[in-house]
Amino acid sequence: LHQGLGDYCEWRNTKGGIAGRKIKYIGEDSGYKMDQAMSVFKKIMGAHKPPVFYGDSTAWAKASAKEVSQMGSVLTCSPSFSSDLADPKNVPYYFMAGPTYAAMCEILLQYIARTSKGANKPAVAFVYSDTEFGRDPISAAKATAQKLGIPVVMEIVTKPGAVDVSSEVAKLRRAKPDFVIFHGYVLAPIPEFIKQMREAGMNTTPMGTIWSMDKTTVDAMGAAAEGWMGVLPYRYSYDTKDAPTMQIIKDYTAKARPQMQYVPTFYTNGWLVGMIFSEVIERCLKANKALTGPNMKAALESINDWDTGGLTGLLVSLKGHQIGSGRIYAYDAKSKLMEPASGWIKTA
Amino acid sequence: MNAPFDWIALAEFALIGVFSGGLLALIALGFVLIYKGTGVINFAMGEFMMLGAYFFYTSHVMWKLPMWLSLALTLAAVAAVAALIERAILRPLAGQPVISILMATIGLASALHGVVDAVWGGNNYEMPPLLPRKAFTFGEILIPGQVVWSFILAALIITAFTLYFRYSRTGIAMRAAASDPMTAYVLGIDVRRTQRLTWMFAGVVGAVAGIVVGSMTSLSPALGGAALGVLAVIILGGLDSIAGAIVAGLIIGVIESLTAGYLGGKVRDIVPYVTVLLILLVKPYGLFGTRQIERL
Amino acid sequence: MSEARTAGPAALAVENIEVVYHHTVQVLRGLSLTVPTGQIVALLGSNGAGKTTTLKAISGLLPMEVGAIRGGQIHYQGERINDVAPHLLARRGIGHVREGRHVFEDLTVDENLIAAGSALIGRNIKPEPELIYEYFPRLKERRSQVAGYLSGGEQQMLAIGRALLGKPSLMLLDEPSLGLAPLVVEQIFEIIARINREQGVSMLLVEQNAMAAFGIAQYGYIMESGKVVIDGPTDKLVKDPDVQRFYLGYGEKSDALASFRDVKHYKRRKRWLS
Amino acid sequence: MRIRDFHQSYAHDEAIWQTPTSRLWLAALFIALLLFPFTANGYIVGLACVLGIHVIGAAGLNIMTGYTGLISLGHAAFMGVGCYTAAWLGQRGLPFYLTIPLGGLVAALLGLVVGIPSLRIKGLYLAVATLAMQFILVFVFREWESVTGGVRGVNVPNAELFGIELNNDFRMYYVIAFFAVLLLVGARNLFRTRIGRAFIAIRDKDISAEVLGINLFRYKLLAFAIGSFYAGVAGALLGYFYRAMTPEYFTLTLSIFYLAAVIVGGLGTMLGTILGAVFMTLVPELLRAVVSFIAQWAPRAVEVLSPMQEIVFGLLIVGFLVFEPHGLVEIWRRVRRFFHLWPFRA
Amino acid sequence: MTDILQVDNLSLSFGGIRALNDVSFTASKGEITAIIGPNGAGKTSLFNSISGFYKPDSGRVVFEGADISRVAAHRRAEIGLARTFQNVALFRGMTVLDNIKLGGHGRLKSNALSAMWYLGSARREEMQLRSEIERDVIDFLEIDHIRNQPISGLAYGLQKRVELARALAMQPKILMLDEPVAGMNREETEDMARFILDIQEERGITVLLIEHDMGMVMDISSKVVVLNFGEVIGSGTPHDVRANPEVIRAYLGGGHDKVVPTLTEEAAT
Ligand SMILES: Nc1ncnc2c1ncn2[C@@H]1O[C@H](COP(=O)(O)OP(=O)(O)OP(=O)(O)O)[C@@H](O)[C@H]1O
Ligand SMILES: Nc1ncnc2c1ncn2[C@@H]1O[C@H](COP(=O)(O)OP(=O)(O)OP(=O)(O)O)[C@@H](O)[C@H]1O
Ligand SMILES: [Mg+2]
Ligand SMILES: [Mg+2]
Repeated sequence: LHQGLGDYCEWRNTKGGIAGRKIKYIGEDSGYKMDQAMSVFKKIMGAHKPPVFYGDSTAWAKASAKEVSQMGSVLTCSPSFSSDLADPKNVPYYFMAGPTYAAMCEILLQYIARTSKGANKPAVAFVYSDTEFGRDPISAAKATAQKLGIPVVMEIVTKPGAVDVSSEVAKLRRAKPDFVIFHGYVLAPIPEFIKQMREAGMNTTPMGTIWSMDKTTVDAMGAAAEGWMGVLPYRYSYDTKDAPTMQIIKDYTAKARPQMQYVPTFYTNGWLVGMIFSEVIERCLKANKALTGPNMKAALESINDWDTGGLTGLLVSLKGHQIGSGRIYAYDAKSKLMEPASGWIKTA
Repeated sequence: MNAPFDWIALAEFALIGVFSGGLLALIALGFVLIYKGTGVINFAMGEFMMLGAYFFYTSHVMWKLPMWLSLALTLAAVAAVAALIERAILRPLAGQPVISILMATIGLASALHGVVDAVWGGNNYEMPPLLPRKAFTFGEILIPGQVVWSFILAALIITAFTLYFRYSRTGIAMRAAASDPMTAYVLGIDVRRTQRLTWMFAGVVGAVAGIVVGSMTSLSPALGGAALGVLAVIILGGLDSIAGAIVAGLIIGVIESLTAGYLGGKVRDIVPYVTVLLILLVKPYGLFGTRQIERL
Repeated sequence: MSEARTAGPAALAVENIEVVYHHTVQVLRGLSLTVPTGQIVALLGSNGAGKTTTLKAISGLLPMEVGAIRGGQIHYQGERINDVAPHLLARRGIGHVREGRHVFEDLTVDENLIAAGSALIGRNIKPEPELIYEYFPRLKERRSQVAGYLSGGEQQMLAIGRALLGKPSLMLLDEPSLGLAPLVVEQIFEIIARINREQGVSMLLVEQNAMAAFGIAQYGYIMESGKVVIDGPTDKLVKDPDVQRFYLGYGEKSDALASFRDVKHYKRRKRWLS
Repeated sequence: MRIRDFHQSYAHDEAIWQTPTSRLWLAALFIALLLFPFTANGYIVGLACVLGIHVIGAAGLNIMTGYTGLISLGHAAFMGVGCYTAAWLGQRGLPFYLTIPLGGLVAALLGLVVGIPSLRIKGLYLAVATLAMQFILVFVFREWESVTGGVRGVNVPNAELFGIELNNDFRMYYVIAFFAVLLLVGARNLFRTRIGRAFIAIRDKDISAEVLGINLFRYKLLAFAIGSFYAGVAGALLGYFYRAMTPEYFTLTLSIFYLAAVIVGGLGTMLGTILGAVFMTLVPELLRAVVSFIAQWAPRAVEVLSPMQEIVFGLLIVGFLVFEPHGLVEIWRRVRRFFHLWPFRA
Repeated sequence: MTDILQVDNLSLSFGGIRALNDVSFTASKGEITAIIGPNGAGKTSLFNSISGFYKPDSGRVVFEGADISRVAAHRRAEIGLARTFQNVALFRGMTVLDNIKLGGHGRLKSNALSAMWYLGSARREEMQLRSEIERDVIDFLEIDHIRNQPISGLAYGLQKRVELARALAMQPKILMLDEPVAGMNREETEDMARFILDIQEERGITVLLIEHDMGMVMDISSKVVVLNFGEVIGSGTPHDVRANPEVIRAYLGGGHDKVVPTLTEEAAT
């Protein structure tokens, strides 16, 4: 994660920094523990007073939100795409470099609605983990499904690392959905679900969201990857056509991290965050404004139809503190890669 | 789900529960062995499972050794690790209060978890299926193959251990050494050996359970968490009862499956604990736990 | 002491041992005693004199309680056994019946005996539970009962039976009469004497019940504060006025048992030495 | 070097701080506590705040587990109860000096309820029962959204005293230090009286304690209540300190952290509680400092920090138990003995 | 001579084992009553039932004229029933002094709040207890030198004495002693016997005594109750009991004292 952001900063510094100023990157590990994340945050804020901060998780982002708005001096971001956080009013100094989880589900549902022909819309089931991450988009997604006329036939909650999913599959088997949207997991138990659904003779397409879409994750699914599809707001690194930034990343990593064969989603996310941070700072500096929270917020919201160099498919607007677009990819058994299954879809 | 009550679904959930209870019982067996041997709950059980799964993955998938050889190597390796742990940690702690030993196993769990994380990384790996996956169907009822086979495997292992502890001299000596090591010593029992054996057995049981669980899900450092869920089983059955582990394993299996089926996954993990609390109120030593004789 | 020694190496010879617990507390201070082969030797002494410690030192249990032999020698059948592990000593024929019985409470009587069979490992002898049941018919009736529910006397029988199953040539008995009813004490002592007679087992018998111990032992030692203060053949010891007064409970005039009511306050707390 | 003390009265014999020297040290410590935030930077003060909270929490657990022998694996959940109570009351306008004790009180009440089975359930069975409680309470924290904010967490309003908003670590430090000192002194006193003795008796052998006139039911409940009260206060303070809380904070990991602190420090001693809490709080920080230091040359070091932390945490605990089973307090005593006798004996 | 304690038809069983079967006896105020019987006869169980640790299946325990069968164990301790235990049950985590102070628990009143601040009342009653114990117990039993020692490491005989001290600190009306001289030699037995006699004679405390040392039992008790298999098989003065053939058959055996008779005669000559 921090590789992408850190590398971006270094790269940017070799290119002269932001408006002539160098970026200082400070990384600390929090072990994904909330209290540690908070103490790292406090420590870094106290010691370095940076204008921008990239935290580690949803829990951190939420816990720190209040403090951040009180401080009014730092713009924050994290790998969380939690729907609550794309909220310029209540969480003014936070943005995300992608669509919210709800928006991702919306993209999936739009795709489903689009692909079906007849009057009977395909049935959908949601399987999500009992975490904040998992629960986040579900109610919004159900509303979207209703709007699009897609019946939601089953909703299954599991614990994140569920071992035994036989009973859940038995339930799914009875509900007979055409699509199952998995959210709130990285990998397990998705493959087991897929395998068991197949063994039970179900003809259902499994779908996932951003963190289950990385190539390494899909590779780890093994045989279960077949038929897997899902939404990703970025390009894969093997897709450098029309994506000059991806080329830059590849060139850079080829030099800096020779052992890295493939640029993971995390990395792309970090890089993109770095780009946005820099863009915001640059806009502030150009307008000769101090790097205060409100100024940075304004700069952030002024980003519109901005070109990410192809990391995202469409031009980007950060008005809503998120990037509301993404594309459906499906696993291709021949190339063993995720290949685009749709064009870029924008959320409503 | 608004249709008339689906009896077949009920039967299916119950059956799935019974069969997956076998695996719970197997993991519980690992706990019970250590409890009988050392009088403590081994919180590192999940890490034994993890080690088993990772060793097996390494030898079978990465080194491409044949299945049986990988299995043998894995069990030997985990047993060796367990023996080492017994020697380095448990033996020096003999005689310390239970809570200290308990804490030591927690510390051990943390360290092992860290080691696995450091050596294999936090990534997920896909394990090849170990048990036949072909589903069993009984009319409308469908039960995943590996669930049934894991049940059979667990039943075999548990039976073997039960017979061993009841009838073999070493087994009886192990029980004796557990209940009073000093006396066992003066009767010619090599207590250190029996304690080492206890840990090695628990390691082997854990490793088998870990491989099975790993082959059913993917392999990640989260795998060890499965063991924590089994605490409900061992308490329900009684910490020191192998029979209790089996019965409670099946009960909890069915409860979990039914709650997952009818109440949803949110409560699935809570219901066993609620059940256990309620049962403890009535039977403070679980269903089959030996009542500690309290005399003045 | 030499008068107790017979030909050949003694079953047990303890020479000048010093024992320390936790590296600090010295309990034995140069204790010596000898158990001639085939004889019963009694070891007496007040509470905390170190009798149990002596037995633990012999059977190798000290390290289990953070104790250590700091000086001196222990010879068993002529071989030095200071540092031999307890289970190996048991397999070489030292049977220790610990103070307080210590039966395996959750095991049945039979299983208790099976567990004790470990002492025969490497000796090519078959365990003979039937022999034990012959000495202790009461145990046979309860052979499939859990030992925790046996009466105190039965537990003591089981504890002795267990040690006997290992075909010991030397038995260490630690207060076999502790907490037992007079009738049972009598029975147990009879059996101990019989085992000694019939199996030729040498015995070191620690007892508080001096009368009973002297009744079956040939030689006796009395220890205080970690060393032997008096020793001699039992028939001589019972005539010693101090022994009579302090261990057998005779009155001032040494002619009959004194009444407790006559014990005066000033008589409290006095010892042989110091 | 100090020579043996003679006591003129039983009262003097029973005093905690018997010698003038020890009283002097106490005063010095007190002043140091007061002045400390002026000398340290923000990060250190923040750390001190967390430390104070951990000391309170650990003291509660030590009363329950170390002194009374009731092993609890659910301490964190009671902190959660205190935290959510304080947050809820705070949102309704109650001042912090009421919400914090009330948070403790509600936790104590719940502790009473949880304590009821402890009369029959013992040892490891009780440990697992408290573990079950831990899971169940966290479940409640996650699901009872109207009070706890569910998985999204809850905001805790700023503490305010005489119109001053205690909105930074510097100010919170004094609040936390106040409660920590108060509760530690309370705990220390408790064990000079019949109640403390009853607790220890219950730990050592509860059934004989009962026959000696100790109402087991009442005292086990009391131990649970006091322990949970401390946890509740610690949780409430934590809420005010972080100003926002999610259920993820109060998981088993934290319960284990406290258990580790209590054991590493020394079961059944208050000094051990402090030492243990300090140790367990500082070690991860230190480790992180070391790693970021190393990271200057080997940037990858940061990536292995997480597993390293786990390994070090685990090995520390195991090492302590193996090499110093009586905890830090024993080391402390040895050091003190050394200086008492010095220079006459090394 | 009034009966301070009366046990009526107590019965108690554990699973299949009948530990007590219709046991009745009385103890006179200020006297020493001994309870003897073979191992497993139910003596300790009888004590446990009197002190409230076991709940008998049927029967009554009457103390000073009041039926206390339904009174909780800790309350019985408070109203004057104190005891020692067959297997020393001292609290190893406390010093000797604290162990003894624990005996005074029931008489103190401080609650958790006053205790935590060690305020007036709590402090005063602690001090009072301390001086009481020093005067009435520690000096009397001659254990002042070990006052501040931890229990572990104390010689067994001293541990038994500390247990007695703790029971005395309860200021009991009845003192129940479960095998106070087991494992002691003659000399130590004499010391303990002297203490027991002093407690009875000088303080007028009623003593119930379980003991296998017939020499001591027959010598110091004024009444002996014999149990066998949970039933009373005889009771009366030591002299009567010693001659009771059933008692001889079930318990005493050939020798009337814990003496092997042949030796006694030989030694006396
Ligand atoms: N494990 C131990 N650690 C420390 N001290 C011990 C230990 N075991 C015994 N002691 C001490 O050693 C001394 C002798 O104890 P030992 O048990 O050998 O005496 P004994 O003669 O058998 O007495 P008794 O008649 O009570 O059985 C006692 O003062 C006792 O406190
Ligand atoms: N808690 C218990 N659970 C089961 N059985 C018990 C319990 N307590 C006592 N017993 C049984 O009740 C019977 C009487 O035991 P008790 O301890 O009262 O005997 P005792 O007369 O004190 O014997 P001793 O002289 O050996 O101390 C025994 O058979 C014993 O096994
Ligand atoms: Mg002894
Ligand atoms: Mg008894």
